[in-house]
Amino acid sequence: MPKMNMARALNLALKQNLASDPTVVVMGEDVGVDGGVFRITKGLLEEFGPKRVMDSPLAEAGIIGTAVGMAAAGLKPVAEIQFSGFTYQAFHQIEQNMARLHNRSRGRYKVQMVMRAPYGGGIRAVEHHSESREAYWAHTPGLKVVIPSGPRLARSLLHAAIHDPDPVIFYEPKAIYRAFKEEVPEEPEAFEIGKARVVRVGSDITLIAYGAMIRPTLEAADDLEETHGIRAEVIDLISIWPMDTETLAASVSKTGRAVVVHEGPRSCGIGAEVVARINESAFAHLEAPVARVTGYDIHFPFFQVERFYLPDSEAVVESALEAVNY
Amino acid sequence: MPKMNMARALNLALKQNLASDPTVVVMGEDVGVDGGVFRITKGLLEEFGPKRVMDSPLAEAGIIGTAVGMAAAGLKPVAEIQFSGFTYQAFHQIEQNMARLHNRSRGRYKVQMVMRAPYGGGIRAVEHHSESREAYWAHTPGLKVVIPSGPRLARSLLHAAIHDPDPVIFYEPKAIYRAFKEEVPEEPEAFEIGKARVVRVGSDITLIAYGAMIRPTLEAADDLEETHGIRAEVIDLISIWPMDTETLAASVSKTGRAVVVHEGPRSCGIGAEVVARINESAFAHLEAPVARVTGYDIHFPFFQVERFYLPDSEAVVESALEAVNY
Amino acid sequence: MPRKTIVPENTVDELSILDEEGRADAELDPKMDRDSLLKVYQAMVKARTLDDRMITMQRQGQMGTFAPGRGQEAAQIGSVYSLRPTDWFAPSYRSFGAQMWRGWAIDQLMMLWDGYFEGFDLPEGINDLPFSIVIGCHVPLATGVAMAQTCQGTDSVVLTNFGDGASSEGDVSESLNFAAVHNAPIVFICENNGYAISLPFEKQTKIKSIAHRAPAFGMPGMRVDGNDILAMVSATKEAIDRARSGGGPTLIEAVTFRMEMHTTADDPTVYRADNEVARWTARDPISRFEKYLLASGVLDASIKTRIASDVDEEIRLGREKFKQRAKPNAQEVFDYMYAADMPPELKAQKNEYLRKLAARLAGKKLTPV
Amino acid sequence: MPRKTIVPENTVDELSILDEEGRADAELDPKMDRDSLLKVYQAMVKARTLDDRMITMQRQGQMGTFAPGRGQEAAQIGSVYSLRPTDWFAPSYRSFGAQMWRGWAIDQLMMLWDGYFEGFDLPEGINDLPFSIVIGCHVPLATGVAMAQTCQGTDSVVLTNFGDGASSEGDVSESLNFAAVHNAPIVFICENNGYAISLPFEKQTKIKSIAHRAPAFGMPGMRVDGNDILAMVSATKEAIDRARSGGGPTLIEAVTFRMEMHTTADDPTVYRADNEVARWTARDPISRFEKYLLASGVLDASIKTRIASDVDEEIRLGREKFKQRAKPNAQEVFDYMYAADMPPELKAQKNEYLRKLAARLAGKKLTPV
Ligand SMILES: Cc1ncc(C[n+]2csc(CCOP(=O)(O)OP(=O)(O)O)c2C)c(N)n1
Ligand SMILES: Cc1ncc(C[n+]2csc(CCOP(=O)(O)OP(=O)(O)O)c2C)c(N)n1
Ligand SMILES: [Mg+2]
Ligand SMILES: [Mg+2]
Repeated sequence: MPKMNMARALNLALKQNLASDPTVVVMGEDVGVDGGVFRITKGLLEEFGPKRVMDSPLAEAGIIGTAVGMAAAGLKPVAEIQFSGFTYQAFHQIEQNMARLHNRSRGRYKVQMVMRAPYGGGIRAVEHHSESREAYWAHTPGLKVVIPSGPRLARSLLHAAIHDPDPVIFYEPKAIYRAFKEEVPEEPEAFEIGKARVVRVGSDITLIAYGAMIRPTLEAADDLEETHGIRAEVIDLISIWPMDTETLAASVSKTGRAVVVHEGPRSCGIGAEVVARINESAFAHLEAPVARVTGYDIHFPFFQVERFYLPDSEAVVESALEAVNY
Repeated sequence: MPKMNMARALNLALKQNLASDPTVVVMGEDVGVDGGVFRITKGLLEEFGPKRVMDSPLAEAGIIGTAVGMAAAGLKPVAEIQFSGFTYQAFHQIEQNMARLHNRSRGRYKVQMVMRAPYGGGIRAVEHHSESREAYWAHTPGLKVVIPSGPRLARSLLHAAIHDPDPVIFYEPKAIYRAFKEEVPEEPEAFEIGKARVVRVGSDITLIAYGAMIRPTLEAADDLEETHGIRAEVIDLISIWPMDTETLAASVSKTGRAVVVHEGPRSCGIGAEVVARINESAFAHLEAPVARVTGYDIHFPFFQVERFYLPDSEAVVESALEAVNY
Repeated sequence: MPRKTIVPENTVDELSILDEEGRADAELDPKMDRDSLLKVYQAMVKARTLDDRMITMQRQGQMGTFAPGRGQEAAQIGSVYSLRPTDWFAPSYRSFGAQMWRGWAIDQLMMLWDGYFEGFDLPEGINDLPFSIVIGCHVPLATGVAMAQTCQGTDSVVLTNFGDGASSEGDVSESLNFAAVHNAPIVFICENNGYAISLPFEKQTKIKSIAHRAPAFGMPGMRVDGNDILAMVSATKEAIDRARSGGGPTLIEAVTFRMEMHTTADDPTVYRADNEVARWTARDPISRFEKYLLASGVLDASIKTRIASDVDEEIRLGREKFKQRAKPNAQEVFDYMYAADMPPELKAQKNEYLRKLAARLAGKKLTPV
Repeated sequence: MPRKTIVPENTVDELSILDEEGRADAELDPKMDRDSLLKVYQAMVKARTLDDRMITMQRQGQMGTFAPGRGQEAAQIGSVYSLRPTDWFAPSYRSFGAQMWRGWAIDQLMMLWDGYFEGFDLPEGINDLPFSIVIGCHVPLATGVAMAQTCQGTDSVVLTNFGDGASSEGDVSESLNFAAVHNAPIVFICENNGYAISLPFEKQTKIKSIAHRAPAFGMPGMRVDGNDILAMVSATKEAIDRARSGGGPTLIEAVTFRMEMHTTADDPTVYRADNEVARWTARDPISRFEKYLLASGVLDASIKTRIASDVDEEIRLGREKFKQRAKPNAQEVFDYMYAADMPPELKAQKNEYLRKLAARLAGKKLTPV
């Protein structure tokens, strides 16, 4: 199996789907000649031509709105928004059309499309380029929201998203586009949207994360084990909505403790929803409050200080110890 | 004290602020000659003229964007979005300018403005006209979000929002614009944004709601007391962000049980945040999982069936009984 | 080098064929055949009659708030007249007349406006989008459908209509641009009915004609007398033909007037004068067309009476059917949320909802599970 | 009644004054005085030199990703030349030259682009908005500032610039419409530099000139040679004067070229040919202006050398200052969130953050509280 980084793995998923399904189209700002500002769509225009890979004018509402129209007409658009901070320009099209057209048309028109966007901090970017607001979409009925944490998963998850008959928000943790490589099989792998993964088995506490936060969370688990003898179970949420409550509940019922980790603002974030679901499904087993290690309710700071801002393994360890010693 | 409904009380707050502060301006679609589709701005154009009360072209991003600009230039705009379902058209202006300009300019430009919008179900309206998505704003750093539950509070809260030096999202529960009257004093009353109110004292369980949901919640409290001998404390959240965690914690520490009620979708809604905060601040006192009585993760149904959809006192009673018998 | 005035590549034409007395410009008259003329006339009468009927129903509490189209019958039916069933129509909410022409049943429209989700069961055999009440937001969608036709190599075209108010929404400008850049087979019809709720066109924008937006985004524009069915048919046909043959998009402004309230929840006397309405009554699209038909012998008093009673009967039947169908179906609010299987949490929510619903419908108290 | 072509009320003028050899049209030459000419020339040289310096710094890891303005010096400095300090300037992110003209210090700009929040400490005494990186989103804001001037009865005007790419965003169209309807005192400058990252103007829109948007929203438009400082000064002055005297908004397209990469993170060789860049090098705004100044005797070799070295020295000093200031200040990320007192939960979050920060800065492990 070839080793590749997440950027390449995503590119592979796009390429294979464009090749196997003539109704798949790719669109967005700079996705054509340029191959995308993160090079995720590199080479696609050359291989599939301008009717399949479309450079869009600079207008996000236009991109999402027209993508929904294409989906209604039977295409399967994969629309890129250059940074998740610009998805707000398309918010109304996402809420009013992408999330609703299938419903509004009582099933007549499927909206089989994917909105890809890089999200999250860690690449020393300017204002608006480091945000994590996946919670907006998890709060919006009609969508599915998924986030990969590494190359192999990214490929199978994007493949699944393109094959899903419903509109999928696909957020890509830009900090790890090129951070590490994994073996990715040539043949597409299946993935069931809606399923979380236990990526490390443990018995003392459950750590829940996704996207770029998986790495510090796994580091924290190592540290907890090595330094404190605490065996943490780590869950990669992957699917933000639907959320795999069952896997969360099973783990916390076993460990009795949990920490949820994400980059986005705390209030009404994914962490709040995780806490609420654990509260509802595993209350009797809880031995400590579920802790949130998250971004704060402030704007993402300018990049010179972002490393102080983002959740790190230390913060996860600290919260885990608090929970264990509660 | 004159008795008036919430629509009149809001109109009074606008009128008094326009009169007392020449920098206050009102803008939005149909707010002028028409007096607003809910008549909240009725008579203002006649009294204060077209430089203070501006009918805007049909473009929500334009309305919010220009309002932020006006605020930067020293005015205090009160911008109306005709229904909260159309605030998404302005989402980017809210997130990128309204919520950020004060921060981005390092305090040089204040964004002392209010975005008013009717929200919620219950008036037999068409698609997009019944939504409750206050959680979007609670998840957006830089804003304040408040919601009144009746005429007198509405007046003082809008007064406080206009006087607040920061951008305030002011959601008006349209179902109760004209549902009941209260005495509203002629003189403006102060209100501290960020404070919840205990609107009924109890000892057995805490019911938390806001906006139009306060009425069914109070009904539920009556029913719980009369039928089941359960004394429920009811908290009107009022300020959605900042959220008065202290008042929530104090109450739940006393009662050990809680139900949170809102109309919006469940996932990542205000309820999730309330659960998370109670979990963090009163875990040791909790004797049952905090229950959520909320809208579902679906589009608000067409109006013939909305009465079956909206949370009602029965649903609150049921969840409260479950919590008490946990 | 010096200063000089430059003009865009595309121009805007103004078109009107019928005058207020129903006399047609002989050269421009599209010379439709008798059957077509009568079919169009009947459709216009039906739209208006249904409007009136539904206003009455609304006043009697038998209908939800809705948006009447009185005065815009020519603009609407003229717009869709030349579409094929396999073409796409993406209507705005005030499009009764056009929707019926496309095959929407009367009972269906009544269901829709009376708050039944079943109202959006789309007619088979035509490619229509369900409208969204959100101003302008269907226009990018329509543009995307048109772009897809190019990708897929079909010869179908898309037609979408929207109001003068909608023209101010960023969505509409973005769509004009996308359509032009992609040379998409789409016809944009702005039904300028003079008002966006209370806002008169003069305050919506500073320009005299929305058609001037066309050359600013790179397509031909037309300003058409929207109360003149012959002009609407001609202009739209020209645009549809151009789109179908690879000539790209067109923006048509149909200049018309909203003769009724914005919706039945609105009171227009607050913001507009009666004499303005009266002025437009003289330009009524139906009576102008009637004069033309009478003069040319296509219509006479007896045909007119027959059409009126046919229309009445059709509406009566539609209303009957509506009454039979109009049963709130609270069971289905979770349906159609996803094309795939419902995710487990949503199934759980659905069960919760159905359990509560059953108790409510049975008039029983909920009991904790 | 028949079909005829109609034109909008406003027209679009094309303006160019200096030719590529630096010869000015005698009639149109704004005939600026010597001091002003040299001041403008120096500002253009400074902008370009700073650009070059910062690219080098970026390559050496001493500067964040930033957006060079090479080739757009005339468009930018010409735009703001006629503004008063009390006028408002709402820049896009690629506005170095204009910002320095307005009084932004070099160290400040370096702080900004190197990711220090302090970079947005706005200069005193002028009304400038901090730019947002979000394309087009500052344009409604600028329009609102202009509308406020009318409400408040000042005679200040607003000038905002944005790119050819930005012209596609709904925000820009909505703003043109608001400004025209409200007759707001604002000048919109679209710096059409041929590209939006990789997208050439021909794919951004189908029209030949963004200035054609002006009559479509109800204001005069101008298409100006943006590499011609005299034309930029003249056109903008005319628009500013009109706005100030109650004549409402203007849209100016400054036709120019982005001679460098989009940002230092971009590789333009992927999407554009060298000969296109070469073609524009011949139209370089600085060398054209230089020829004009040399021919008219305002500039000579020694003044040119002096200016170059003054500029070098200024930038050297700015860079020194930047280096001194460039200390990450992680303490302040909660500051400026609210103008009012920080709400309790945010105070609590701040304490949590500061506690963690202290441990991190001290290289210590966090210990549970
Ligand atoms: C995005 C959005 N903003 C506001 C509204 C509320 N609203 C409904 S109809 C209307 C006026 C529409 O005017 P126009 O586009 O001219 O269409 P008309 O009603 O005249 O047919 C408004 C403001 C809406 N439905 N959607
Ligand atoms: C709303 C939004 N979408 C996308 C981007 C990413 N982006 C940054 S610059 C740019 C191109 C801008 O082109 P143009 O407006 O012509 O300005 P220029 O860079 O040429 O000065 C894009 C797409 C952004 N910053 N904001
Ligand atoms: Mg209208
Ligand atoms: Mg550009």
